[in-house]
Amino acid sequence: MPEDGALEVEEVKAEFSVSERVASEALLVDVDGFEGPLDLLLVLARTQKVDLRRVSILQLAEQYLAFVEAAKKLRLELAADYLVMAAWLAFLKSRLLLPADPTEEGPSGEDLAAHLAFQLERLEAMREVAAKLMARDQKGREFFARGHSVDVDQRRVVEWGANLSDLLKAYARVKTKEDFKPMHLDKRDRVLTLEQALEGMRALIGGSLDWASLSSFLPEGWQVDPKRRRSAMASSFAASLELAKRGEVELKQERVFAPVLVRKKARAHV
Amino acid sequence: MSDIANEIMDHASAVADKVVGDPVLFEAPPMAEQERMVEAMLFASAEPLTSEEMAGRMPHGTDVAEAIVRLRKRYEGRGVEIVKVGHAWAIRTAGDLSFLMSRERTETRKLSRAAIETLAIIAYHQPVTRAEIEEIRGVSVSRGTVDLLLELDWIKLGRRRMTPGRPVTFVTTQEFLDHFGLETARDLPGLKELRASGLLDNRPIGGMVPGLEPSDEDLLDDDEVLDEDDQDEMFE
Amino acid sequence: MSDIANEIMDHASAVADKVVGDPVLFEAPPMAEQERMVEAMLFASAEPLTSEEMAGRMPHGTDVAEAIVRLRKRYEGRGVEIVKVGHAWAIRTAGDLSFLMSRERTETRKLSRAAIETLAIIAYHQPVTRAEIEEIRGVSVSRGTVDLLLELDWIKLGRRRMTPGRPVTFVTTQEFLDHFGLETARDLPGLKELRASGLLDNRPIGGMVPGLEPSDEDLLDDDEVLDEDDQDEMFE
Repeated sequence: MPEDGALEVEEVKAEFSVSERVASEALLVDVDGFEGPLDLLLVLARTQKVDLRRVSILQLAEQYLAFVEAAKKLRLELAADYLVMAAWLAFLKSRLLLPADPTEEGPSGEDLAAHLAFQLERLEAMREVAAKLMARDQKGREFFARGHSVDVDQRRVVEWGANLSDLLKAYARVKTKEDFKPMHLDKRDRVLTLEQALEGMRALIGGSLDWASLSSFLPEGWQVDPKRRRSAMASSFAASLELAKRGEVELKQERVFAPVLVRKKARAHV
Repeated sequence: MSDIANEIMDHASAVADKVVGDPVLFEAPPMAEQERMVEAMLFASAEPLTSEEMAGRMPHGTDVAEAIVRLRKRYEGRGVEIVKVGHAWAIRTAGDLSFLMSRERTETRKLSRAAIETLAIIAYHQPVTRAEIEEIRGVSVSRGTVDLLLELDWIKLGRRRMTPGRPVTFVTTQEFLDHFGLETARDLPGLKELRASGLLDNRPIGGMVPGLEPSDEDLLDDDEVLDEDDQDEMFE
Repeated sequence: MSDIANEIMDHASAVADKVVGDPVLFEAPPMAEQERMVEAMLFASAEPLTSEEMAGRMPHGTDVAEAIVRLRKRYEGRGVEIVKVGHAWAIRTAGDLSFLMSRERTETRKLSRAAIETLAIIAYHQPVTRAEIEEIRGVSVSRGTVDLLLELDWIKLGRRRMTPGRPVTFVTTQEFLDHFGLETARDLPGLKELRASGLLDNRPIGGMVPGLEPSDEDLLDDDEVLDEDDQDEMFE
């Protein structure tokens, strides 16, 4: 193994192609010309003139270390990651050269070397496909989009959604609300009081024992106007309940929503 | 590092220069090819192109005028046309398809509660005055609500009511029947059916005051009844 | 009691079905006409259009897919072509006519080697995290490189990786496909060979080879992006 790093660099460089030599000289002046230590390793690996899969990682490690040595001699500032890589490669080199220590944990030197080879191969593969990609026909270069594109103007159309179900429910809601709207007591003439209803019903129920609809007990003048009718109906219903409680009348309803029927209660039951 | 992409670009433009520049090596391409060229140029250009401009970019010996004539014929009746703009040529959308160039974004919005309730009342009670609607809903009906329903063509003005003030009435339209899939407004179910069908909220109160339940028939013609009530509440 | 309300409801939905499905009410235009429409829309747009976008602007009942198939055939070998770009369609000039387009050619910014390689790594490894890109290239990815690719609209943020730290990933865009004339990312040159060789496999090294220190100018603040990403999970 050559001791003199500079000499090794010379040897390495001798194997470079002209363009690679130009590139590596550029490195010595400006290490940033390389895209990181892996890129440098790839360039060095190519100098071995073998398929990347068969590249000697040990030799590569030595090439790299010699390169770094040479750079140091030229007092070039190397970026930290180049030095980190150098340290790691020195470690790898010792792993590869020394017999495996069974007490040592972690991957073997061969594993590490294999992974580095994989990384180099992968980087090279990505470079190749990148070149293929860039070599494709490109928009604005080989093929073109419409030059006179027409802007599509956006017209906003609001569609008011309502279906029959919404309509029916709305009506039912209105009617239900209407049925149970609190009585407005502001217009006294529109409200039949409970007293008035009781009085009227007592008078009408008289002697008849036949069932009669509650609505037939509404006083005169309270049957047409819906508001008056509503009020009279409510009061009469309340009055009939009151009378039923007192045992004076009986109430029945054939079924839900059917008219409420009222009749005078037979005395025998009292 | 050599940049393969750039190399290729350089190469490509070198070839291109040659193609454009060398009249000897390259015979005029066949007419079909010239048509393709005109087609591509007209497509890619932001501005209309004159025959001269196109000829200047095409290989020597091409007959742009003829290529345009053929291309124009080829596009006859298609979705786009070759049109003359001043002394230049352009590809433009066929006039009858201009409607495709505007995108209608349809937003479906729920009709407001006030609007749907007002509509429902009009549907069930038509012809109905505004005051009557207000009486039934228990709140005033905003002008916007009525306007929206008119605009949707779901309601229209009916006859004036022959009562003092001669208030206008509202009725539903054919469009309303179409939208809601009804044959006639009489098809609208009564409250009883609504309740029975479960469409109504399950409120227990429904049957508590049975006498107040309007019958089906009531729904459509209680406007008479309302008349007496509304003499002082005129529309507007 | 017969349930009128339900009957009416059934009727209403039957009518609705009819409106959508009835060929008498809304007859789809003939295929030749549909072809014209698609043609007009594709010609008018510089950007690729999806079938859905086109269908949304066309009359009901049209078969955009079929219209495209026919149109594509019609334009085979012409000066412009119908090309597929991801899930969308576009018209582009034929590649062999690029020499005519000197006027339209836009001077594309010369991409750095880092940008080209980063783009390729994203394209072939997508979705890929920044750390993975750095591992492949062996250098840190500068913010400028990613910014440039984002600005060109060639890459975008993908879903977060479900690994500790939930790193963001990068994927290529429709514009990327359009720019490089690719139907899908599966058509990337050499992709099959790369896959077969195992070079696209993710082989975690766990610090075997000197890794990169997390860069100072950390590209994306994770928390920042989290918000963006959570709002917008449809990145694909």
